[in-house]
Amino acid sequence: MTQVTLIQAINQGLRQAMKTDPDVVLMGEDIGVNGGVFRATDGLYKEFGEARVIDTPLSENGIVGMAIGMALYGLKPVAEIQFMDFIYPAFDQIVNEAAKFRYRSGGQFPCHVVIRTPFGGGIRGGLYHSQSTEQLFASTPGLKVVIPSTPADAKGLLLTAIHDEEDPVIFLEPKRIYRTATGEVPEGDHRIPFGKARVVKEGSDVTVVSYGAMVPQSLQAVNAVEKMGVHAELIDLRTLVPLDYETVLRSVEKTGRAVIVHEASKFAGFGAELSAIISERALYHLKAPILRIAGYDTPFPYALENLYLPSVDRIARGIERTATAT
Amino acid sequence: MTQVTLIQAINQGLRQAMKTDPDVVLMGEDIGVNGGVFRATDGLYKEFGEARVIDTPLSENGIVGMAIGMALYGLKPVAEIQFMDFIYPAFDQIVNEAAKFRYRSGGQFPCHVVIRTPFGGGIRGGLYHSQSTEQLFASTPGLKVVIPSTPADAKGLLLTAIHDEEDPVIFLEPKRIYRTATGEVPEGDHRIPFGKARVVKEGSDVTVVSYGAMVPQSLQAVNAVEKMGVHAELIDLRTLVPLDYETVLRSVEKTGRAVIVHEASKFAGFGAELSAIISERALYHLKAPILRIAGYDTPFPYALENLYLPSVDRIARGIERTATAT
Amino acid sequence: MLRALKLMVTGRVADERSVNLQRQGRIGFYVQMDGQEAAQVGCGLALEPEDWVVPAYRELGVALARGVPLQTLFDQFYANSNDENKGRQMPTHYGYRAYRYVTASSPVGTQIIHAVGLGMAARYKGEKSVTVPFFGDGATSSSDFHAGLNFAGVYNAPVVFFCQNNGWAISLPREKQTRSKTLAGKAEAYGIRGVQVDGNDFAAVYRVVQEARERAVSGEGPTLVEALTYRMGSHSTSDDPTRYRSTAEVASWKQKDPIERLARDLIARGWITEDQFEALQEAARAEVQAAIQTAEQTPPTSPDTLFTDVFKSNPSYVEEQRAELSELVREGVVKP
Amino acid sequence: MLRALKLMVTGRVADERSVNLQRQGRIGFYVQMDGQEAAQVGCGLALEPEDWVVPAYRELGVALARGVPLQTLFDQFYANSNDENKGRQMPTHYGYRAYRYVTASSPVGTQIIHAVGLGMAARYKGEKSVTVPFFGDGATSSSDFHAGLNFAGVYNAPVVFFCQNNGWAISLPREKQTRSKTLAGKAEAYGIRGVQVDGNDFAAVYRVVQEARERAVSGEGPTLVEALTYRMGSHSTSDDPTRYRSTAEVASWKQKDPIERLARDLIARGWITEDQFEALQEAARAEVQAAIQTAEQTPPTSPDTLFTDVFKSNPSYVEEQRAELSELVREGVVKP
Ligand SMILES: Cc1ncc(C[n+]2csc(CCOP(=O)(O)OP(=O)(O)O)c2C)c(N)n1
Ligand SMILES: Cc1ncc(C[n+]2csc(CCOP(=O)(O)OP(=O)(O)O)c2C)c(N)n1
Ligand SMILES: [Mg+2]
Ligand SMILES: [Mg+2]
Repeated sequence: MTQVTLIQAINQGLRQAMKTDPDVVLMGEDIGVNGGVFRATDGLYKEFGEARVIDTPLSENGIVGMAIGMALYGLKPVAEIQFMDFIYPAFDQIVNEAAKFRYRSGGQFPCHVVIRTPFGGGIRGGLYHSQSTEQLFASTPGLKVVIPSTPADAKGLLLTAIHDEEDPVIFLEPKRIYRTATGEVPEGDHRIPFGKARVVKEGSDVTVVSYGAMVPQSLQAVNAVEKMGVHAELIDLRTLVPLDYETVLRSVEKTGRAVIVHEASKFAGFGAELSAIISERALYHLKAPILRIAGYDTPFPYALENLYLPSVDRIARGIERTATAT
Repeated sequence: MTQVTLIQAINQGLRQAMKTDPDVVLMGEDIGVNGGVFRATDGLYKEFGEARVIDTPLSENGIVGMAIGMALYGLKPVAEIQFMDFIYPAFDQIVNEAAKFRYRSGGQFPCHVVIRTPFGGGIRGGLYHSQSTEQLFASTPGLKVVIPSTPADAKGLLLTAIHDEEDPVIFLEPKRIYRTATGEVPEGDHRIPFGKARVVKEGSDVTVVSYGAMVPQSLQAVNAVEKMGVHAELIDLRTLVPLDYETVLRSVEKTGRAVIVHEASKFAGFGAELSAIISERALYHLKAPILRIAGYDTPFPYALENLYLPSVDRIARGIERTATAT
Repeated sequence: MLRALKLMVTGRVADERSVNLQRQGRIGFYVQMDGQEAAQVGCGLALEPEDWVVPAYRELGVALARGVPLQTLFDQFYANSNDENKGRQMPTHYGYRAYRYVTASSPVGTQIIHAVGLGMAARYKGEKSVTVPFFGDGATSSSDFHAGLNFAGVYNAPVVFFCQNNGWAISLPREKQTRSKTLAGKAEAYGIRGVQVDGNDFAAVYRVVQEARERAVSGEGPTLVEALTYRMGSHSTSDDPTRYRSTAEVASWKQKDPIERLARDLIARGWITEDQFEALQEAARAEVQAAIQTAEQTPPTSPDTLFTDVFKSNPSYVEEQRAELSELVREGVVKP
Repeated sequence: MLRALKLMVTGRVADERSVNLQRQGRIGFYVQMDGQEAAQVGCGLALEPEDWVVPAYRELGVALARGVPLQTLFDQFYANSNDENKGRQMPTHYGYRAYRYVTASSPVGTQIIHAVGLGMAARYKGEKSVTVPFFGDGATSSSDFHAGLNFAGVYNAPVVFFCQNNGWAISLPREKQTRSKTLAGKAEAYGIRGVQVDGNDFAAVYRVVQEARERAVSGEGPTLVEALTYRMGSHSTSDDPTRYRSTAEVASWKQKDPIERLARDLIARGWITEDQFEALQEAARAEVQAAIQTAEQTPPTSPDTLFTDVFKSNPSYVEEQRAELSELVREGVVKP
């Protein structure tokens, strides 16, 4: 095993899947000759050819709709949307078609498409290259939603999405840590099951629940408060759907306190579901109000993104206050 | 004042707005000669002509995009999407354009479009004529989201949306009660401010929060449990954004118990935000876990919609259990 | 030809009965093809079993031409426990994998781009087949029409786009849907072939589709077929067409009824007699009646199916809801 | 013509400097128009002050032709406190109501349909103006292109669709974007007029747009103009074009540089001298340098603007967040 970055892990995962199964095909804008604007598909066009690495016209509904058609046939298409901010022209195809095909056909037409897209801020991308709108997909029955935060998880979850799941998967890649998150990644056919959260660090005073680029950010905060004597347990959800709320509840039952961290806007964001499920199922364990640390309820800014995004210090302060609230 | 139905109240509201202000124009599929598939625009084409009541081609992104263009100029377009289930082709225009125009232009280009659409189940409409996906819009900063449950509110909120608000408004009409909700509606220019919930019925034992077609449903349930000695307070939110959480919190501080009722799917639905905000801000008042009564986490069914939708009995049972939980 | 006539007649009778069943509250919302039988059966019969059909909600004639049994269809209209689509959708929104007939949805146009993906997948797997999306004049304004034709052009996909221009998209006449001279002409914007055909002429439709199919299969590219026809009935059972179109217009198209036309033609050629045509109609009525009876006697969809097919397997919290509902049903709190 | 040359040169210089500023980390992501100056300035100058411009992200030449001051633009690139768009977007995503120049977004194509609504609104209010959406070859595949041209046809909207076909949509060449012979030809699918023009010929573009403008204003309908040009630089500062296109191709277009072409032409006609052309470039450099200096000396966007313009006025809970952030900034927990 060698140290690779998150984006390299994705690239390895795609290559691995294509080698294993000829039914895996890729499509998206600039993914062919150019290898993707983030290089997720680097080298694959050359290796697998244009029938399997399909450069598409500028049409996200076209990309996803074509992928759905291929999935109806029985292929395993993996579509790339260049930025999550540009996924909305395909929204109808995703929520009305992909999410509902298995259901509406009584199981006759499963719709196994994997839709990969880079998301999140922190790259000075402004309003349209920074969005985190995972709640739109997580709240739609019929879609699975995956968000890795390490290279190993990225590859493992991606291979599970492609090989084991037979349902539409929205695979969100935290682009801010594409190159900064590095780590060892198992060679070959490495898979991580959906619905199993990862306890990043154990602790007894307060539970911190997060995902994506906010996981390393939260870990820094957890390490910072440790110096102040606060022992926080950090959970990386890995998949929002299916949600491993058991791991979250087990932790909160132990700590009695919960902090939720995501960079998406707070109001009606995914943190709301986490907060609701915790209070509904562990009310009598709660020693303090649950705290949601999130992006503010504004569109994503450009000049001021550092204020908008939960910073390590903002998270640390929230953890510390929640841990000590009486 | 005469008794009118909810759909008639909408029609009156539109007529009133068009009479008051020549800048109000309507657009949508079948809204002209046909008067809308639910007759919301009945008679308006004849009265105001085709320059102001615009029948459009079958393109929701076209409808909303054209409305946005008119709003950028300074008109007050009111677009109809025939069913909420068909709003997604316009999703990009709504969340990336309408919601962000004021922000991205530093206030130079406000985007005052009103988008009306019938939503919700209970009409045997199946998967694609029944959806409630208000959380998609409520979770998008920059959009206001309105859901009336009575004819008077429908007209009053609509006129406020058109005349007073200068931001994009998603105006969701509970079609199940289009013709069954009747009531007196003030003549002329009747307005109801956004962000003021309505206490439908006062009570001291448990707070029930709802909106749209679930309000009359919940009221029946509240009346039913009253016979069992449970006094529930019923709140109709009227607008999800801006949310009048103060009224909700005040009630929960009094009752110590909360039940949230909506017909949208439960997981990451709008009820999650309500539950989160209540537990976060009134934790020490809570005598029992908050209960969310909602549609199940499946696509909307056809044959089994009566099982999917919260029934009066299901709501009553939930209220009663929450009121008596110890 | 005789087979075509039989299918068209069966479809007409099934439609008429279904509209009545809806009026009587025995089935839900219904969409009839009334007037479009030649276009649908003509296209359907020109296809091979290995071809894929990706329909909209009005394609009864295509389903019959593919061989889907009447009983199967009425089980769907009744959303009973034999419905292979498990009672999940309103009548006329069905699909059957065995017939390579994809389950339809209501959103207009979405299937057009699916067809391109399906066609490309079939080609990738070495199949010699075409994929045929069905859609109306209104659907040509949709985003997925634009993407579908554009992608098909770029990838030279083995697809025959079959547009039934029935003059109306609910209340919007074709001329107000788009200012293009013809719909077939839109093909050029995507560098593909476009053909207009009299959609009420069974044989003409059959020929045009067969030719387009051959071209597609042999790699000569996709075709957009515009079949000129007319929706003689209402848009759906929720629609009142007298609000937006003249009875004169309807009457003039009644003269061009595709079934009458084919029957007259066959009688003139001596392939069938007037009596045989009568008998054929009678047989269709009996067949439809039998299917209705069986469908009505079949038990309804089971409550538990609410939770199947959301995913291959459900997350734990969805299973909890399933258990909750079972309890509610058991205790009589909710009634199916 | 001289004015045109001056604008084109100023634009080129501003672009070159901005790309360097980005490389030095002094401004963010930048998109240059390099090579498209004649198309942009030609179209921009053919419009009247009462016309509306609805740009994409690459329209520096249009902004300059509309009269937007260089200083205003550099204030946006620096997202400083003088930026009228309040530092909300990356460089080149700007707009100025005073110039009837709508604030651009990144999503490709969305503005095309806005233009139709704007044009119809202006007509409804009795204005004699046109609205001009700007977009690239890639955008012709977008849903809003399809809706925009279709709606414009149906409503005969006073719009001139200005497509700069610069050969590439990031790494996808025009031939793989769509199989249609020309982009102008797509107009026919919507029953409107389409014209192709040499986009590197300032005068030709000017004439074609002026004519299209007149037709639109006088009710003769919309036009789709395809200006054939070339993106000589990278797609954006994040792009490396050597991965997907040949240096020979770029070199051949270098020969057709629109600024050189116009300058040579004016010199040949004796309207300016070689020295004057030099001086003009020198002046542009000085002007750009001054704008940069001022922009750099202007204070940054104030933290409090994070919360303005979400709505006309904020819900209480957003105001609470604003207060929270003020506190965090005051206490040094977060730094702008
Ligand atoms: C995306 C979408 N928008 C609106 C509707 C409502 N609707 C149902 S059918 C229809 C008209 C379709 O016309 P056309 O494509 O010509 O097909 P036809 O019904 O005539 O067969 C409309 C507007 C819908 N189903 N989907
Ligand atoms: C909806 C959408 N999809 C993808 C992108 C990413 N993207 C930005 S520019 C671009 C290519 C645009 O090409 P074209 O329309 O020809 O304009 P040009 O950049 O050549 O001026 C792409 C794919 C985007 N901005 N918006
Ligand atoms: Mg039609
Ligand atoms: Mg281009």
